[in-house]
Amino acid sequence: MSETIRTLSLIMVCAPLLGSILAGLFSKILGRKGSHRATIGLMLVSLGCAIAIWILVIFHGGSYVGTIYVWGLSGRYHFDIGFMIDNLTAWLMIVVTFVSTLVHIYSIGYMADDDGYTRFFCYMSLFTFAMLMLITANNFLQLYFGWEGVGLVSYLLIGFWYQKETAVFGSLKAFLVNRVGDFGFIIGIAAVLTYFNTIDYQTVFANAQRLFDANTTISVFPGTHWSVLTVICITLFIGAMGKSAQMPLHVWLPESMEGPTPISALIHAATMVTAGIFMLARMSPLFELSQTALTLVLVIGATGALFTGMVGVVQHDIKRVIAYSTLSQLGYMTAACGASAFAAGIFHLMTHACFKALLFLAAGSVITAMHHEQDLRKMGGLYKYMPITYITFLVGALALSAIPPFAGFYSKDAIIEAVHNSTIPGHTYSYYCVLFGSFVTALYIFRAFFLAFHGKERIPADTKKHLRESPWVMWVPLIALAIPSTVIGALLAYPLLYKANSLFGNSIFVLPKYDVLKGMAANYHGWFSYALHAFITWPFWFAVSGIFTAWFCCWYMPNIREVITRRIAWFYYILVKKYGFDDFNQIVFAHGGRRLGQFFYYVTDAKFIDDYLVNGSGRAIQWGARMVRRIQSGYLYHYAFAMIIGLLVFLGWLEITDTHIGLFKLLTSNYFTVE
Amino acid sequence: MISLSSYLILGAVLFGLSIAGIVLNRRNIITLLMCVELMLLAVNTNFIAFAHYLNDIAGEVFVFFILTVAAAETAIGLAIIVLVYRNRNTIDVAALDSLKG
Amino acid sequence: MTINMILEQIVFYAAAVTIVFAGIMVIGSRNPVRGALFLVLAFVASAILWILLEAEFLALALIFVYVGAVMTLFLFVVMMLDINLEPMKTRFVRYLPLGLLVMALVLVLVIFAVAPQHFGTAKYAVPQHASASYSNVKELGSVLYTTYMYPFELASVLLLVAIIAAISLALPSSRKRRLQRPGEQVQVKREDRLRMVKMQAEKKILPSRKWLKKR
Amino acid sequence: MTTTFPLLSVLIWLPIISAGVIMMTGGDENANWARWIAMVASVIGLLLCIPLYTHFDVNTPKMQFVENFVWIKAYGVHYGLGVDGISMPMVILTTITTLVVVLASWTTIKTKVAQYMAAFLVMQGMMVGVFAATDAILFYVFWEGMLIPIYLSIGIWGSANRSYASIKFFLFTFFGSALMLVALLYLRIHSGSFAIESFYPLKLSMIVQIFIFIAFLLAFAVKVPMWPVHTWLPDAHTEAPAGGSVVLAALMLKMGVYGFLRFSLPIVPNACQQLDWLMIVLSLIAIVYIGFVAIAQTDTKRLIAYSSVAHMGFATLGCFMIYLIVKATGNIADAYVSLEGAMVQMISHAFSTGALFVGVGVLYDRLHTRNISDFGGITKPMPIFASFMMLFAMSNVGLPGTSGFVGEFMIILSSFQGNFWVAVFAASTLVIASAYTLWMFKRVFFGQVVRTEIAALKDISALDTMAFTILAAVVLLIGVYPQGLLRVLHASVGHLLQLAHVSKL
Repeated sequence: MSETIRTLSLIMVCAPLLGSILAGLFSKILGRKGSHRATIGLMLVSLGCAIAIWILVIFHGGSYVGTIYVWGLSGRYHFDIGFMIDNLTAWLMIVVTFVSTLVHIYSIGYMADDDGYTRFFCYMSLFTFAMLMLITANNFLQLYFGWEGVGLVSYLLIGFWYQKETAVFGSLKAFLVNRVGDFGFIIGIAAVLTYFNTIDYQTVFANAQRLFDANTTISVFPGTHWSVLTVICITLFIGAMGKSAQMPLHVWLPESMEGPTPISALIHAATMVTAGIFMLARMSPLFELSQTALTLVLVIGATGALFTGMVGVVQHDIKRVIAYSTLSQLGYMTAACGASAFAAGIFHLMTHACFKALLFLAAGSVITAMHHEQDLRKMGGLYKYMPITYITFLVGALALSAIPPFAGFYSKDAIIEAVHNSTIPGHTYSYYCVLFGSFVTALYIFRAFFLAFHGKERIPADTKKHLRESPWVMWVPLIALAIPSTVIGALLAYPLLYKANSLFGNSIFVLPKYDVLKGMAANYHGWFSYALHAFITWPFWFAVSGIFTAWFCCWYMPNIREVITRRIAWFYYILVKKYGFDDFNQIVFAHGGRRLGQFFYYVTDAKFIDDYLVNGSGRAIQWGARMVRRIQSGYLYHYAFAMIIGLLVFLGWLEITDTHIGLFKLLTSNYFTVE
Repeated sequence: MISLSSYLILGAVLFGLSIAGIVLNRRNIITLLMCVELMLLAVNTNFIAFAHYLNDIAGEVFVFFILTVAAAETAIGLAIIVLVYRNRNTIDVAALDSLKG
Repeated sequence: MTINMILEQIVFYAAAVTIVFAGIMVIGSRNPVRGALFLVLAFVASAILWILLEAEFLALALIFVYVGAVMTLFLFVVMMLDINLEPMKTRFVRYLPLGLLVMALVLVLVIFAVAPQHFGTAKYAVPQHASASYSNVKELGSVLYTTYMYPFELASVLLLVAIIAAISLALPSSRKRRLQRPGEQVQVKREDRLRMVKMQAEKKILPSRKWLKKR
Repeated sequence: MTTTFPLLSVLIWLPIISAGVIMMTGGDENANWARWIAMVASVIGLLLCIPLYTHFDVNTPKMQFVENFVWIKAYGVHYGLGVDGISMPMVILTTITTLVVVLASWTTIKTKVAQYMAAFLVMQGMMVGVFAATDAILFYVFWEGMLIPIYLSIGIWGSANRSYASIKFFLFTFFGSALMLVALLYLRIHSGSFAIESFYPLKLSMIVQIFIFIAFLLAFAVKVPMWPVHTWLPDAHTEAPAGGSVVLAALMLKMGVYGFLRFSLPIVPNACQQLDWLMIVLSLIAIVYIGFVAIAQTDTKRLIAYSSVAHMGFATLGCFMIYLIVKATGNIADAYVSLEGAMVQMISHAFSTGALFVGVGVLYDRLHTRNISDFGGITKPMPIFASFMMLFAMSNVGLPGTSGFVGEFMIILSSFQGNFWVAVFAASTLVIASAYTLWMFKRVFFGQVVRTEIAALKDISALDTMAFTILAAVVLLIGVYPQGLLRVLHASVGHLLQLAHVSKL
């Protein structure tokens, strides 16, 4: 069976690559239609393989770990390209290929009148390839390959409309911030290689406990002795912070909304940004052994969950609201991993992939209908014109707000509960963050919902004339995503989270002392009673009050917003300024880096080295030559005088060193004797 | 009893005089040449004094060679002076500065 | 102290004073002819000293070669060239302090080095007078033609070269005499050699319409 | 393995003879003849490399394809050629680069075409000679000899400030190599032979080793170039024609690192061990400091030139990390990664940076400017060109899947084994390199089309596409399957590591 899985995996991974190559290199031959047919067809192949693998792995207990080919062999280390197909991978590949296929289809409509149509499909398939490489990796090299690969495509796609200055700026920012994360990540990989002598997952995980027992330490700063595992985990987590947009490396994600909306759905909501979460779950055997790292993960995740969500409340761009929502939800997932509820994190990843892709695609539908207008203040009352979009957006919003029985409820509630039950330091703070976050979540998403679909129509007249529901290629994916957004929570919560032998199998490792989900399993008695039970829990009422506040402020009494913002102007200002991260980065890193570069170039390099040292030595020789030249006056008596001075010096030297005997010898020895 | 030192001091005085002559007569190339001759005379005297007092004939051989070279030098030097005068119509040393850098 | 010694001392000091006096006159005389004559005096006095030092051959050679040949050459040249001597002497006084200073320095340094405590009779005894059968010429010759054979040959070649060089330098060239001004020659620019002349090539040559009409 | 066919000699002399033939075509009225002869010669060179690769025995560190004749008997100088795993890839690199240069300058060079092509073919022969020489004097002759064509190419076909740049380049490089000659002569006196291999077993005291090390350092550091003797490079690159820049970046700089590998490490291992901190610090300065300098550039070529310095910093870092690594882990086998990473970095840098220089040359040929601020929105009229450039920029940034990644990855990973902070500083290039490369890319290729000249641009010609395709293929091939390169290096690197760890006191 493992051979079958291997073959299927190869097809699954390579099909999108082939599609990408076809759309990229042969777009002239294939044309627009041919390109999207080729890529979508190959995506469907990939999806079929993914489903087949999923069935084999989940229901028949199959798995595959092995090398595809040797990438490099150096000394006693080998770097391979290989697959590790287990339960975790199986679930993720379903999510990736499913969302990706839908977004491909959706793009036919969304990108219909764009010049870069085939390029867009090429990028998307390339992205899917890289993402699949990432999740199927059986070693850190391939993980890093996929990790950077998705980063590249993300960069290309954010800057897809390369003539738009903001888009290009956003793409550059995204790449650079991600690179800061990758910087940590590669250090982490280096540490793994150093201390495990391999970068294969299996060997690393197998030896982690031994390394922990041996209490190996590393002296990063002189005098400190930090546990190697902690250093590895923290550096790897820095990578996750970049890719999964955790504070303070989250700044790129809102900017990434400059890309086309399908991309925001696929990359910046459903798949790529969750790579960090996947990595945390994949590395659970390492993270479990370092409480320090878990605390960091938990606190950073929880902080992001609350505070980035609050920024979403003050955004006016519909996509930015959803982007901040993504930040916040990624915070939830990270916090789940920090609380050792990796399964809950991955589960939320999956539900989030569905409802957030749905929200983005619905927002994209709105944006196309509005002729690429994204400002919420110019919408309102859209429900009449686009009913399907309206309904699906509502489903997504409910799922996001964790209203039972939508998918988001099961995953998010599990996270909040897991953080609540966690014993890891920092869990109390984190609990309040994620709890209050559920209010904020409901507030911002329903604020966007009411502003866009209800209330007074603020649509410009000429737009209004063309306002109608999007074509079927766009709403079919919406519905295809709305269904899982509704049901998968109820369907999968038990088998994934609470079942004794969960569907994640042994791909996620949790130490018994941290296993919070096990404790929660006792309280789970079927999806329906769990949903009912929600009515007496805090998160639910926080969410409901969030929805109510949004309704009250944005629909019922829209003017009250003015009053509120004036009342808490300073707080509003902080939120609008996004806590100053952007300004800080711009001033310190962007300008600072450029200034430093300029200083190095103009002062140190050009002035000091090149002008003073290099040209300076040339000038010194010139100066010296000019000095010596001046001595060559051409006057005989100058030369004679110089000789006399030389003689005097010579005589004086003889006197001082008292060598007149030496002088005498010099004169009398026979220089010219013939033997 | 004439000591070696006496001869050497005489040589030194003669040498010093010729140096002073070079400095003083910097414009007159003929006097310059004569000062050089004087200088060589001083050196030769020293050589011969040493040869006598140390009973080593080598000193005299040296003088012999110096005389040879000095004669050649004078001959060439004077020929050059004649040539210079013929070409530039002057032997003023101050006017002969074409070699300056 | 024998009478011979006293006599020797008298001769030495007389000669020494003569040399110094002649030297002063050589450097001080305004007229090169007179300077050359004083130089002759210095040579002759030196020759006396050399004889005192039992270097008869060299003393005689000095007289023959220098007084007889070299100084004559000097006098010829001085007299042959019609030199305006006046401007050359103007700076004499100006450089007097410098000259004296340099001379004093040299004297102090050298006399310090050759002071009697280093080279006095105590250190270097006065050698015995050579016997009557001693021949300076023979001694010198025997060394010169054996040990110093090669240098001697070299010196002779040098002299030959000097003779040829002197003759060829001073030989009046048959060409028309041209004065060299190297300083100006190296500074010559393209513009000095070649002058670009702007000419209106066609306008003036072809008769204009107006001119034709006038006709 | 010895072959009867003198493959290396042919690789050296064929281009030089072809250069002579090209010169006979005369003036620019026969320019096409010159171009075609150059093309044929370089293609033949490339084809000859196929047997070089396939007949190469990867299991032995010995010199292969050996040729050895007495050249100057009186001084024991031999005409000795041979390649091992370290030099063989460099020879192939040279031939590929020449072909790319010929293709890239097909249309861009319009005056003195024959002389231009001849200069680059001579350069190819000399370069192969440098990499294949097994005799110190032969090495030195080629080493200095190749300065002449590159000097001429900058001085004749360069842009405005070319005379300053060419003189600066010449003085810098010449200054260093004079000292190398002294060191070689010293070694010759003690070993009795000019064969480089005869220098290896020589016992030398520490102080002598340090002097020789410094002499070599000055020669090689100028070529690499290492901070602070790097300032000739931006000038030379900026003023050189596109082909000159490519050869400078792809080959000339490699000679420095090759020198370290061939001379410094095996001949004076104790001094290398003693002074490895110096080399590491200089390399890190090159990586971090030069990276920042590159950010501040306003001239595309200059920016790429500085990025070259930063990338070569990685190569030197890889060469000299070995002592720290072995000290930390106690296992010589661990140092393979670092040294092989350095080799891969060198070769990969040749292709990606070379390609970027060709690209800038293409732009310069059309717009006659190199200023970043004069560009903008190039992607719009030239999408194919922009795609190629994106690939090479990504290789420059070190993206996995491209060749630029392999070397950086291996060196960062292995330098962690030696020292945590070295790895941290080296890894900072991930951020810095992407900052300067992509910021430039953004300003040149993205944004609105600001000038009418840009809007009127046509996409690259078929010839340029061919040149870029060759480069892109190699970049991707090395990125996806570096083992094809690593397996060649393995035996020789192992041998070198052993030599570098034998004490010669």
